[in-house]
Amino acid sequence: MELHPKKRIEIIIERVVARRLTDVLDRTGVLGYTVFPAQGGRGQDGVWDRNGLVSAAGHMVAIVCIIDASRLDETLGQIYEVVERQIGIVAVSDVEVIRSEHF
Amino acid sequence: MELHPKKRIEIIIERVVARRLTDVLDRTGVLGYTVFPAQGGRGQDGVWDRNGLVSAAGHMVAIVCIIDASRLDETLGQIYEVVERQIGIVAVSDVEVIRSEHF
Amino acid sequence: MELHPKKRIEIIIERVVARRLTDVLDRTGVLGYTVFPAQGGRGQDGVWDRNGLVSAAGHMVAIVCIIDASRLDETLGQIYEVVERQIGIVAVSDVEVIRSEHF
Amino acid sequence: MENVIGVLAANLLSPMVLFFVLGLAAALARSDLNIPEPFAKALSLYLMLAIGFKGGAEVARAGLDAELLMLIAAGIAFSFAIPVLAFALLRLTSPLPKVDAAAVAAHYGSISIVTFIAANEFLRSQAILFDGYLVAVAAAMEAPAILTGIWLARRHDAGSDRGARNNGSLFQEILLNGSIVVLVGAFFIGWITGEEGLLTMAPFIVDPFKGVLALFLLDMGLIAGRGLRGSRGALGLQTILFGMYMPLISATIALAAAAAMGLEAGNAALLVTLAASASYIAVPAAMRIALPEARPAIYATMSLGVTFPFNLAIGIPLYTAAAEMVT
Amino acid sequence: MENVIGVLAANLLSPMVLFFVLGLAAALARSDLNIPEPFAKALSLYLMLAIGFKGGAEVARAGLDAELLMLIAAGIAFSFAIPVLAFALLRLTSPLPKVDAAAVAAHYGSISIVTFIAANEFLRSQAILFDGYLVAVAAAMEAPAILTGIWLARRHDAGSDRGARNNGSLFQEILLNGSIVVLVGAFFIGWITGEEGLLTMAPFIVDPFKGVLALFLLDMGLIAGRGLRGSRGALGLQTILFGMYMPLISATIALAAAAAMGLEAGNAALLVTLAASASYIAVPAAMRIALPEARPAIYATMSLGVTFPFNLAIGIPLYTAAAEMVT
Amino acid sequence: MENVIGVLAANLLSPMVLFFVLGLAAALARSDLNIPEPFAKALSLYLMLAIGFKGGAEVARAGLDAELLMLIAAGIAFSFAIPVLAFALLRLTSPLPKVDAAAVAAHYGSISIVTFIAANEFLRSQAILFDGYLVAVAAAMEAPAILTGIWLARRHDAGSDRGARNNGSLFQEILLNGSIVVLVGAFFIGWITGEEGLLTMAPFIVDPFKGVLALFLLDMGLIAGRGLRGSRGALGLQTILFGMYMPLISATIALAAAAAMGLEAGNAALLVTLAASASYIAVPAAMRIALPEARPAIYATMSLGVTFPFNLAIGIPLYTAAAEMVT
Ligand SMILES: Nc1ncnc2c1ncn2[C@@H]1O[C@H](COP(=O)(O)O)[C@@H](O)[C@H]1O
Ligand SMILES: Nc1ncnc2c1ncn2[C@@H]1O[C@H](COP(=O)(O)O)[C@@H](O)[C@H]1O
Ligand SMILES: Nc1ncnc2c1ncn2[C@@H]1O[C@H](COP(=O)(O)O)[C@@H](O)[C@H]1O
Ligand code: NA
Ligand code: NA
Ligand code: NA
Repeated sequence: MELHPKKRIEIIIERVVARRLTDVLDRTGVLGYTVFPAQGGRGQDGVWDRNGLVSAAGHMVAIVCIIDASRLDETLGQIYEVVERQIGIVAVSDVEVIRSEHF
Repeated sequence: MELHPKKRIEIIIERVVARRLTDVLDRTGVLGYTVFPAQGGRGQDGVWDRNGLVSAAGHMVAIVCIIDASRLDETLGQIYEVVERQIGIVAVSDVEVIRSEHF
Repeated sequence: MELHPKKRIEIIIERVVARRLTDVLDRTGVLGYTVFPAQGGRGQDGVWDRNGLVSAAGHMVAIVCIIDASRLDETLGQIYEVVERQIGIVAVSDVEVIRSEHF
Repeated sequence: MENVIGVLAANLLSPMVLFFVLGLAAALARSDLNIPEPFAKALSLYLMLAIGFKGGAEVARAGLDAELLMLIAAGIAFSFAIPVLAFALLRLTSPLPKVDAAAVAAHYGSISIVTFIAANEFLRSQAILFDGYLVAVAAAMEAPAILTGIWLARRHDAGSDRGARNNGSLFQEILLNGSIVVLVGAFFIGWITGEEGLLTMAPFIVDPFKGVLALFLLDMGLIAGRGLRGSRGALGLQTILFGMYMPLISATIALAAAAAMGLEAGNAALLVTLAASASYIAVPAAMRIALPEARPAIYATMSLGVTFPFNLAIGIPLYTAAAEMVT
Repeated sequence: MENVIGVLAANLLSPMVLFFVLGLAAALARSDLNIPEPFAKALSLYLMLAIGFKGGAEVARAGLDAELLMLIAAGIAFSFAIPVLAFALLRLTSPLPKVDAAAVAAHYGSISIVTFIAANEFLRSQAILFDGYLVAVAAAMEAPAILTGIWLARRHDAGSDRGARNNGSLFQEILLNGSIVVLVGAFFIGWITGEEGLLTMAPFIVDPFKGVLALFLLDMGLIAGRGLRGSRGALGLQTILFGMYMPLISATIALAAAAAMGLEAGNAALLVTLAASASYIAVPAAMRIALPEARPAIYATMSLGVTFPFNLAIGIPLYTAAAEMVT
Repeated sequence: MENVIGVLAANLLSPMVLFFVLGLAAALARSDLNIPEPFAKALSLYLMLAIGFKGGAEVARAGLDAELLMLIAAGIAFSFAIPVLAFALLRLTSPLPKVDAAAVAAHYGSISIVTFIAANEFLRSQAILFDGYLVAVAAAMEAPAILTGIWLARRHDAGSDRGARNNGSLFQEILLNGSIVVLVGAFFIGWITGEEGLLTMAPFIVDPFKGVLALFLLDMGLIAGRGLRGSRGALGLQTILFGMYMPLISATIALAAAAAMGLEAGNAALLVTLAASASYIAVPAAMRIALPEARPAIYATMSLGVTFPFNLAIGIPLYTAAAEMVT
């Protein structure tokens, strides 16, 4: 099975801000992303748990986006503009994919 | 702490197809996998959101499966047979685990 | 965009045990972690599905924790003490982050 | 005729339709309103359970007659045959490729249980009688259309043969689909436990039923609106028109059959509604497995975004009026 | 006065307050009790839908009068103005930095619909009449405070200008916030469908309403308790005190306005309750986008952990007693 | 005797049992029917809240007597002692290793609140009176068995000592378990608010109660069926038989105690049912922490897949008949 090297970006960010981020991804050349709900966590701003939030505020999601390395720098720049003032982390890792048409 | 190198396969696929995929993994020598629900996303077929789906169709899940590198090629082959005609992506990365009996 | 190399620890563990693990992480120098709910899976102890569990027992979660490599060994040691007797897996991988103050 | 218009207007101002419109408007305006998916699924389960149970209890009270068998046979025949007609019309009038046309056709042969429920409530509001066993006809019509749809796609597209090996398990999955199991199971439990069972369950499945239905329709409106917004461009005018004339064609056929069988107005109106309704739960899920090349953005939006609101707002009162004239 | 104390005691022993206390106690004792988030969201939606619909149906029955317009204008004025006062007080009496003070201030200008609902039930239990259209006043008071809050932060902090480009879409998001859409939409549907609609919906939205409210308050107690436990240290004594005297100040202002407008006791009590209540759904979400530097641990805990229980247990009976004296 | 058979048959054809059977059959046939987990959790919470509240309101009406203390003492004694007997029997008759046997034993000492609820409904359907405070006995019996189970495992297996340091927090977690907190909390709220509180809550917690129970039992059937299918092989014939004779043994002991204490038939039947029932919520969760080496596939399936249906279908009418004879 032939594998193609790509970059996997994982962004952990508040749900209320997620739409702004995906709007940005939609405008850039990113071909796809998937959003995963988080259940809880801890950071410098304290502990949170999904079942203990009456408002959407505070609830985090992870956005996973696999892209070609050639687009990494530009994409990270645009992501950074959104997350700069927000709570949240951005992590990049190496992956290999079996079909390359999606990225 | 001794770490053992393994491969992490992440498959993003429609929930309605997931059972077919896990049935295949069950038949191969894969010792375990975990399924995570996605909340939404975008791809070539457009945007989806879990709260906006009346049918199970369209809802994606991520299947994470950590295996020994020696099994990678055979496992990917079998995964490919299922996902070939379906929406979905398959990404492989390197991980190290602290117990090796599970893989 | 400047990227900083870090370690990503992913722990798949039973929800009933998760609080013990995060209590341990809280006591160590770990600056943050995020918990993701799993939907189902299979391992040596058989198949499980979130919708088929009447008790919290059996339900797995994934705890993702990004830390500096300098803390890896100590953190893994403390994680191991909790997961040693439990069902569950611990996998470590390399990532790069765009802000380093969180880790 | 005036009467028909009056009834139509009354229907448009019922809480059910208005909540659907609220959801539709909210989605089109990009409101973040949403019904959490697990709760929406629970509402749907509740509606299935309640309509099945009440149908069964009704059978326990009023008894069965030969008409039921006749109706089930007619329903199955419609479910098998309508997709063939729908496919031909789509190929003639729309630019949809074969596999999409086959998938859409399958939806129109199958049925929408919420449309059926809305028709039940409408008949009740008009004090028109009908038999509880019609719910069994609804259940019987769910699956056959899927077979026709797959057959249509295979006949025209050699490529889709590759999936054939999975079909054994696919047909089992269709028949054991959660909503069908609850509908049929609750029907039998209602039948077995009869009046006494209904008395036990009534404060849960009868009294709040219409309110739950209104809430569910709010969610349907939201989903339909988001589907319409998301598929802008994907859906051409011809396909949208198809979503409105196809139910009328199916309804005409079913109406003729109802007249031929000599049904009473209420049962006729329900049979016609079933024929005219299009699936958006069971069939889309089956299509993702059997015909993955068909685009959900097309079939889900036509069925839920066009035909469902059409039937809810205009179709049901129309079919009822027609059934009353013909029978 | 004795009477006030008796009513206060009766309120403290109502199922509503007791379920809140149960949740609070469970959270403080670190029980793992929790209401699953999708279900809690569904309960909240249900309460909005029910209170909106009943308000609308009430308007259909009793009609509208000019008072409503006056009340809406007063409510909007309060929502715009109270944050300015709150901000000034916070800056004077507490060590909170400007951006946190602005965010907290916005919460106290906006309203808590569950506090409003609890006040409705309290008035009903005391057989005090009020108008259904007050729910429209509640809806109108949700958003203006957010604008004042953002303006306060911007005026004092050049840094937060960077987010300005997003504001167009932010204001749209606030107005199309899911809970406002359901509240207002259900209000209009209740108005349009009137008595008949209410009859249809009553077994769902009227009969079980108080029970659902009790369950929801159990969840609010859990969340408030966890918030208080988690923010130990973050909240100083001055800010906690603010969470109790600020509602009294807002209430006094609204009471004076109510007397000036010559409202009846019930409507006055509700207007005062709205002014005294603090938001914990719409405003926190807006603040995360508009003022991300403000700390949720501060504003969410003050509004939900301090002011909400204060109003629920003591505020509502107090405001009602005051409204009865003044009007 | 004939009477017993008639009652047994009637029980088997009740909506409750039939919905359980529907779920069981659907799961065994591999249907994809499922109740979303957050909703199932909400149903379970609702049942706890309702049964607790009604019990408390009943105490407020009828008062307490010394019998309650006696019953609680007896219940706690059963919960502590039954696991010792169960463990001995399992070691004698089954091939289960010690740690599994200890974990299973703990389940049979503790209780199943849904079995208790089903027994309540059964007694009501038979017009047999019982006291509301029995729910307090149920709450008291939840936890002691867990201590015995852990002690049995530790006594026989030095390895499990490693977990000992965590026990302080474990016992706190058990006592503050969400379902116990709601049950006990709602009991006290029902007691405090009495008749008036019940009137407020009745349309939510009394009227739809049986319907919700039926839906919950559908889910229990699904889970039990999936458990049985998944653990094929893991469960030997001896362990399955144990799941049916153990409740009968516990029932016999409790019946003797009930006769000795001179209980009325209804209370006796409920005490016997509690003794005969096995936990599947609190104990499995505690076992995963305290005895992680014990296999959930064994204990969860025995308790939910074997003993629960046995009690639901046969046990409850049997225990009731026996209680009526003995008292
Ligand atoms: N090092 C980390 N690893 C994983 N998740 C993190 C980490 N730091 C923060 N998070 C997540 O991001 C949220 C906000 O972080 P913070 O801004 O530090 O409070 C936390 O509640 C976690 O869910
Ligand atoms: N590059 C990507 N990174 C992450 N997820 C993706 C990517 N492409 C597609 N997906 C996910 O896969 C689904 C189907 O993709 P597609 O077949 O391209 O429509 C999308 O809705 C996303 O949830
Ligand atoms: N190799 C694996 N890859 C991913 N998840 C796994 C793997 N092995 C086990 N798991 C997860 O861990 C749970 C318990 O594993 P086990 O202890 O082997 O039964 C399984 O149900 C899976 O959810
Ligand atoms: Na049809
Ligand atoms: Na206010
Ligand atoms: Na027991």
